[in-house]
Amino acid sequence: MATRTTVPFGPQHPVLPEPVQLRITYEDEKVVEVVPVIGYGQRGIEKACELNEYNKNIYLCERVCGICSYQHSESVVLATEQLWPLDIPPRTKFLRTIWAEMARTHSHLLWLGLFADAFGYESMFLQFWRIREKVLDILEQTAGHRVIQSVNVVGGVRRDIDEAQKKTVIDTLNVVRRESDDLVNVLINDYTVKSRTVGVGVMTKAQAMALGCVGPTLRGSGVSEDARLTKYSAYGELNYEPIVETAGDCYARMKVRARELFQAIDLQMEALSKLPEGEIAIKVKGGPPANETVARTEAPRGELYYYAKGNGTRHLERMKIRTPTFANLPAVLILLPGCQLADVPVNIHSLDPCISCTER
Amino acid sequence: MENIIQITKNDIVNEGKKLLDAGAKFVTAVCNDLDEKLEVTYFFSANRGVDLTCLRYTVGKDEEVPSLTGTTLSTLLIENEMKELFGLKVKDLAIDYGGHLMLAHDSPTTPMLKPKKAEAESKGEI
Amino acid sequence: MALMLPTILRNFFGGPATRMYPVQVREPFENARGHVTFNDDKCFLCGLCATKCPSEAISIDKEKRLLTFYPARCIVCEVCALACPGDAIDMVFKWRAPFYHKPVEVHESRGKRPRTPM
Amino acid sequence: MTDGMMAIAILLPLLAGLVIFLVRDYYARNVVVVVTALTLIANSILFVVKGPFTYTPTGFNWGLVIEVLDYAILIFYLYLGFTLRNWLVLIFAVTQLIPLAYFEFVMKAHVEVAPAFVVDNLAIIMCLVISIVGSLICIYALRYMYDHEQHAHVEKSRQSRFLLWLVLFLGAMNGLVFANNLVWLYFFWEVTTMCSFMLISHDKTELAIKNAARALWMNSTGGTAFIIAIIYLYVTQGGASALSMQNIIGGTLQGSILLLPVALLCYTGCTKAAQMPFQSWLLGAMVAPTPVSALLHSSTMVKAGVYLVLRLAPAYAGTYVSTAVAIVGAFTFFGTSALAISQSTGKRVLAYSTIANLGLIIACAGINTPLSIAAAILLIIFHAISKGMLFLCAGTIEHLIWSRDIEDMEGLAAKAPLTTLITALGILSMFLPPFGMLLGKWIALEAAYRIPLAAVLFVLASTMTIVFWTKWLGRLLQVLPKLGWPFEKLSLSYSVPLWTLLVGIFVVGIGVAPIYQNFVASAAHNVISGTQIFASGWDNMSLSGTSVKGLLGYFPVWALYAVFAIAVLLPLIFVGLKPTQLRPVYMCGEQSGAMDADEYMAEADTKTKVILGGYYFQDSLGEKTLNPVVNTIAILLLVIMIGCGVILK
Amino acid sequence: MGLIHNSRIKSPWIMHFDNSSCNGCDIEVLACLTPLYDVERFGIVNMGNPKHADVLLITGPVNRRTARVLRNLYDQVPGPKMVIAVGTCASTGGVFHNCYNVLGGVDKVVPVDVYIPGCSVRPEAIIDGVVLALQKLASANL
Amino acid sequence: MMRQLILLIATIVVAPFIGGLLFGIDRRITARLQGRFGPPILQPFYDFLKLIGKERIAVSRLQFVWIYAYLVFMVGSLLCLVFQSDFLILVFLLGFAGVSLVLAGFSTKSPYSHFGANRELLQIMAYEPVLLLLAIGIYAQNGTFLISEIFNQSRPLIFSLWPLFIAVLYVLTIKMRKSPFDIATSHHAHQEIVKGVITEFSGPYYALYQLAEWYEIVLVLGIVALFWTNPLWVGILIALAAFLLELLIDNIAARMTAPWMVRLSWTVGLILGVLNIAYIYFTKGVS
Ligand code: NFV
Ligand code: SF4
Ligand code: SF4
Ligand code: SF4
Repeated sequence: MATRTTVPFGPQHPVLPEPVQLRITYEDEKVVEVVPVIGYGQRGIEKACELNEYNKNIYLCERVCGICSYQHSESVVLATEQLWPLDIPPRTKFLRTIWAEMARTHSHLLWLGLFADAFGYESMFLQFWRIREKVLDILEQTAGHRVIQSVNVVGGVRRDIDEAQKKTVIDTLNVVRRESDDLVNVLINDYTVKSRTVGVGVMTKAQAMALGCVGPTLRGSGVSEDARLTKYSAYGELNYEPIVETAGDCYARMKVRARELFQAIDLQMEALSKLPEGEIAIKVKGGPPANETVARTEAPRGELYYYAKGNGTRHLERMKIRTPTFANLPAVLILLPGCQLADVPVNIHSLDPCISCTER
Repeated sequence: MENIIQITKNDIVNEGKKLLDAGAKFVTAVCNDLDEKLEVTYFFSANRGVDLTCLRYTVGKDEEVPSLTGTTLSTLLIENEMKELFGLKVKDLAIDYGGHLMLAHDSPTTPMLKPKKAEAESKGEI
Repeated sequence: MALMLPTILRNFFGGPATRMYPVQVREPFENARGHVTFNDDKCFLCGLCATKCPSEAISIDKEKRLLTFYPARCIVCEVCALACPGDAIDMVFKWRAPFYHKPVEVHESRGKRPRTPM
Repeated sequence: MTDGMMAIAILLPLLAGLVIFLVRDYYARNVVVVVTALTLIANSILFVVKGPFTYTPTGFNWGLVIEVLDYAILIFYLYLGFTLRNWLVLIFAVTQLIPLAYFEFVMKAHVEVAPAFVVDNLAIIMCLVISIVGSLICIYALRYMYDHEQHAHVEKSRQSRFLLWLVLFLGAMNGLVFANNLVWLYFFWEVTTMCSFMLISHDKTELAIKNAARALWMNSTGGTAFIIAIIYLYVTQGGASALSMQNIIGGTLQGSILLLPVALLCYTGCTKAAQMPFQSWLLGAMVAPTPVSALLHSSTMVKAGVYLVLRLAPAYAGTYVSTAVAIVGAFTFFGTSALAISQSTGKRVLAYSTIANLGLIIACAGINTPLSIAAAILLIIFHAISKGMLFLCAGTIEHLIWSRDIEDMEGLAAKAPLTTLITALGILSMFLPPFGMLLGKWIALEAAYRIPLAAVLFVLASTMTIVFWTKWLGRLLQVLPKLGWPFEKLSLSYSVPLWTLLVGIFVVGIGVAPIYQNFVASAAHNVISGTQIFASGWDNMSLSGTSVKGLLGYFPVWALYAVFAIAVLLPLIFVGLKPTQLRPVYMCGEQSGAMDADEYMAEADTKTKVILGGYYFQDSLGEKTLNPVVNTIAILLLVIMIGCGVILK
Repeated sequence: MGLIHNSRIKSPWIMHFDNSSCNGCDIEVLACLTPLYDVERFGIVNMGNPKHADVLLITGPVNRRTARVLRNLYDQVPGPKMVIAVGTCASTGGVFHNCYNVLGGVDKVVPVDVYIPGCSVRPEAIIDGVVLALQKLASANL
Repeated sequence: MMRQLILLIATIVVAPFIGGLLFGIDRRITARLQGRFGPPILQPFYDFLKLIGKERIAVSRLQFVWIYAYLVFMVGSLLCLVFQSDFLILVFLLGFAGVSLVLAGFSTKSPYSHFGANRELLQIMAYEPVLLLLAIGIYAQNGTFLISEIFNQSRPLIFSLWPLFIAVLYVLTIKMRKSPFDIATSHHAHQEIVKGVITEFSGPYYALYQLAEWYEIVLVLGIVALFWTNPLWVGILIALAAFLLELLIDNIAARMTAPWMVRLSWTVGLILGVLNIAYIYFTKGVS
């Protein structure tokens, strides 16, 4: 008796901005089985990293993903610098941190919008993206581009933030904070939003650990873990404590990201006020020595690992990118079964999946 | 990189399980092509993700290696990936994508292995 | 549900936030990476830009003294502009306009190698 | 002439049945069945032409025959109870046998009633339905049983035995609707029960026997109530005259003590009409070969139940029993409609919908206004035709794909376009404007306001009806984009009944106004006013409170048919798709292959078939969840109904 | 016919498909729908389904698996249809030119009407591109 | 007779213009509520004409039959209203229009139109009882289902049937496919089931669907207007106010799920309706 339905969800689907397929089996509208089918975003960047001269990797790895592009470029330069290791000027570290948090702000705003769209709250989606444009504007003013900043180079950064820009950034961030405060307040308290997210897609702490989840997905399940605790770049000099929610459902993950949004703004403010004077880049000669290292940064979606291995030439021996979504993706295997078709987009988006990151 | 523990391929399941039971979290695995052999490194993190531990073993290119998916599903994707990109012969995978997790039918097979470099270099078009 | 009401009413009575793009064009930000242009009088065909370009958008023919630029390949990374010893590449703040057919810009370089070593 | 007509209506089926049983040749048997069927049909038309009359058979002690046979049947039940080791069957056989014996031997009751048969308008309409729809089903059974046995590889053909019961059933039904003497009515009642047992258990599988036994004991509870009612009437109302239906409904009896036996008889009607909580016997009966289901659930058996309740309407008019009957019916309508949504077997859906419609009819009887009675009669007619045809369609489909599962009917439109078309029209006729069923519902709703609770239940139930029909229809018509389907060939024995019934649907649908005016109105009037109708025959009666115009004037039948024709037929003529205009369906960009492929590429680039299952809401509307609740409520309602008969005189 | 032709230009419904892009261009395509750019001014609606689309906005380089998907989607769009390659990747493969799983630009698989360069493209450039495509449609004799 | 013919033709011709215009206004106001500029008011007509001119492609033959039936039944239902015929018939026709749409969705083996069709069915299950209860309410009030009788009454229905009016408002939400009830398909937002039933309708067929929707909105707003028929312009104003209210609600609510919708309309809608009818029943008695 074929009372079950087996159909593809994706690769082209209006709620998925990216190509990924989930082969889902339903009973009525209840999901009973899900098989993720990936490979639509695979380009082969890791291999190309070995073929390229190491400086080009920055521009290539930035384009692993356009949303967390900044974190990728930061990680790739951190990894390369650690091969020597190089001594990076403090101002550079602060600048990198500021941009990283700015990128997080934009990514979280983007996510909050997409998440609202996942349960059909279109006006909310548009409002978040409207605010996000302001963040993109300051990114463009300071780093040179809205999406792909290309501001990191091995040994430093390309651009500086001067006093005038600093003021614009602070002003804009204040506006962003005020406006998102309104919206996040709606998102957290709205009855319709709550009824679509509370108790949906519950992942316990143990499950999250066993699946190796990272980032807000993990923190939404009550685990306080964050790569920023390793104090890379300037995080050692800033006040930072991870944000944790314990419920483990979509609502909790949403709350984590909403609160991180404000935390990111706070971090930027703090970093801007502590910004030390000095050089923004050092000169680098030759290729990285034969060595191996791991660079870990906290991307908007979680911990980003870059494993790099040099061999003394201008080409790297090996570059391995482990993106947060790659670690979070197995979570669909426990989030989806048992939920309703209507909750599939909500659950998927609650992980903040990024296929281009996952598949590289 | 600190904390590299050299093991043999048969110990990986036990050692990995030990670390996981002690509260560590699987991070990722990296495969390196050492021309003759493959070097596989599993990364685990502990202490709020701050400390890293690596388990590393080296195998010949046509040796079979065990899978950690029996212990934790978190290694599912990466082991499938190593299998198809490096030709690492991982056996007993929980879900085996048969070498087509990421690669399509007409993609190059085991593209990450060294000898394939030349092939990929010749590409490039307008 | 009523929580959202103030926001949308504000939107409604505050007028649209839309930038009426083709009619009103916003000035691009200073230092924005828009697209690159080549100054044939300054380029002396050192080839640095071509080797450093991550996406092979520039090719150099030293014999014919031609520099060929493929705008459809350029990822506007500014690497060439920063690397060029002759200051022959300019980053224009405005984005490049779309096209029906992929253009190929062929530049006849006429520049002289500057005295000062790079 | 009346002698002959009555004999043909009641005795010919018995005779023909015996002949069929003895004649072992397939073709000879077919001839006998066809001739009997045609005779019955012609005879029923003769009844219409002749109009109402009363009749008492003479020249033979029929009373004695019936008495003897009564005992024979009951003793047969006893035997069944023993051999099947089914205590319920045994108990309820005893509960009938003892009071009956007491009634006749101890009380030495006189049960002669004159007239023994009353052929009034309602009875004639029933006879028409039984004879026409029932006969067509018998014709259909000829080929069906042949295929059925072929498929099952039966060693020794048992077709003749099957046909015996089938044909006999028609006679019993005719007797039942004509009988005026309650004891005779009871006899025919028991014959139908017995026939149904024989037919349901025909396949002799364990399940079939179990379900047949269930049908038997459930109906026997009704029989018990019947007997008790007879005795009660006899005792309290003083003698045999109380056993005349005409007297019961004619108001000549003592009203206050009448109510309890009437309530009991309503209960009896409910058991036979498979009202909740007795729906399980009818569902169980679905294991039988499809002609059985068709016969039992469209024109006979269950219709006997609603007939009895409808017939008694004036006897309980204006009392709380009436309200209770309405609610019992409406609740069944509601409950079974909900249950039908969770069913994936075609025949079970049909079964639930049958019960639902019977509930509606009983509710109409309970509402007890001229309008609602008219609605009930219209519904009896429309339902018999549509449902009879749908069951036959289900049987045909079953023999095409050898499955009863709705999910397996996917794409049937491409395999068997003709059957699908007929089935689809049949389904549409159940709920679509302008077809008769909807008309009936419309009148029912119009009448239902007298009892708002019933009206609300109607509203909910009719909405759910739409849901399960649409689901099924959708499944039937779901096709891959292929062009050009050849029509399949159907055997004559299948196609004649199907086509006749299909034409019937349209004829009674389009001609509803004259039918109503000429037949239904007077039948309804006849029901309401009991005895005083005879002289007028088919006269154009105006029901109090409504006129034909008032009833049908605003149901724009013709206009609706025009809309229907425009909507469904016009595009069929004009749409001519070229193969180049066909595209594969949207599967997120991963559809594979040609336009009629139902596959997509899934993990590891393998082709995977799309499977589209229906929605069955097992969690909220499944039998497991719903049955305990609805059955409890239904039992309570029945208790209340009978209780009303006791307390509220 | 003139009326219909005019309406075509006033109501281009888009479908956005992401091949294997980096998302950079995709978020900019989405950004076009938001209040600040609001392409609904031009009647542009994001339909998310090839059967309703007139204009395909394709981002990212074609890889070996999405090539099939792209082809399938293109076939399902009823004519007249336009294809716009959004971004450097979609035009030529861009920075991914030497990745083993990348076939190159969108024009390797389906015919492209307009290329929008940039990495990532700005929303304004996307609007320019759509306008350019509509001009092409307007001048075509359909 | 002549007058009726003119009325008939006028309805068929004028209604879609009103409907299209309403949709245009809807899109403009929605855009403004979201801080956007929004499309031209005539945008629906551009869309419609464009769709007419598109290549005709289909996935099945039956598809066309049902979408056409959807249109015709919708028009039939509207005509019932305009000719002030029986309200119950109107509801039945409207219900069957919905069923046609469902069947259109079922008529192909397409996953998402299949989901959409099932959800559309759930929607019917949610709004049909409310409309039928409204019919009974009208009967309770006037003793007949005839719409013409409503026009004959001087006391507007809304005074006695205001609970049902509230219930009808969310029938309006469902019919306009607005949040929180845009579960089967919606005009803008991205849906988990793509476009639901109409996923497979493209070009001219989709245009037919839009046309039917234009009739539908006129019809549904017409039903709302029935609550105040003397004078009619008050009713029309009420309908327009309801229309605006829907736009607001659309923008301040997320999409809810199908079970939630059915549950809501079967509890709140039913309670409102039943109380309303019971009240009239006990105050007025059987008419
Ligand atoms: N996954 C991922 Fe990223 C992030 N955040 C990664 O490094 O988005 Ni595209
Ligand atoms: S001078 Fe500048 S533009 Fe000319 S080749 Fe050298 S780097 Fe390139
Ligand atoms: S901007 Fe970057 S991609 Fe473009 S030509 Fe220069 S180096 Fe190449
Ligand atoms: S063109 Fe650039 S921004 Fe756009 S998808 Fe390609 S890499 Fe990403």
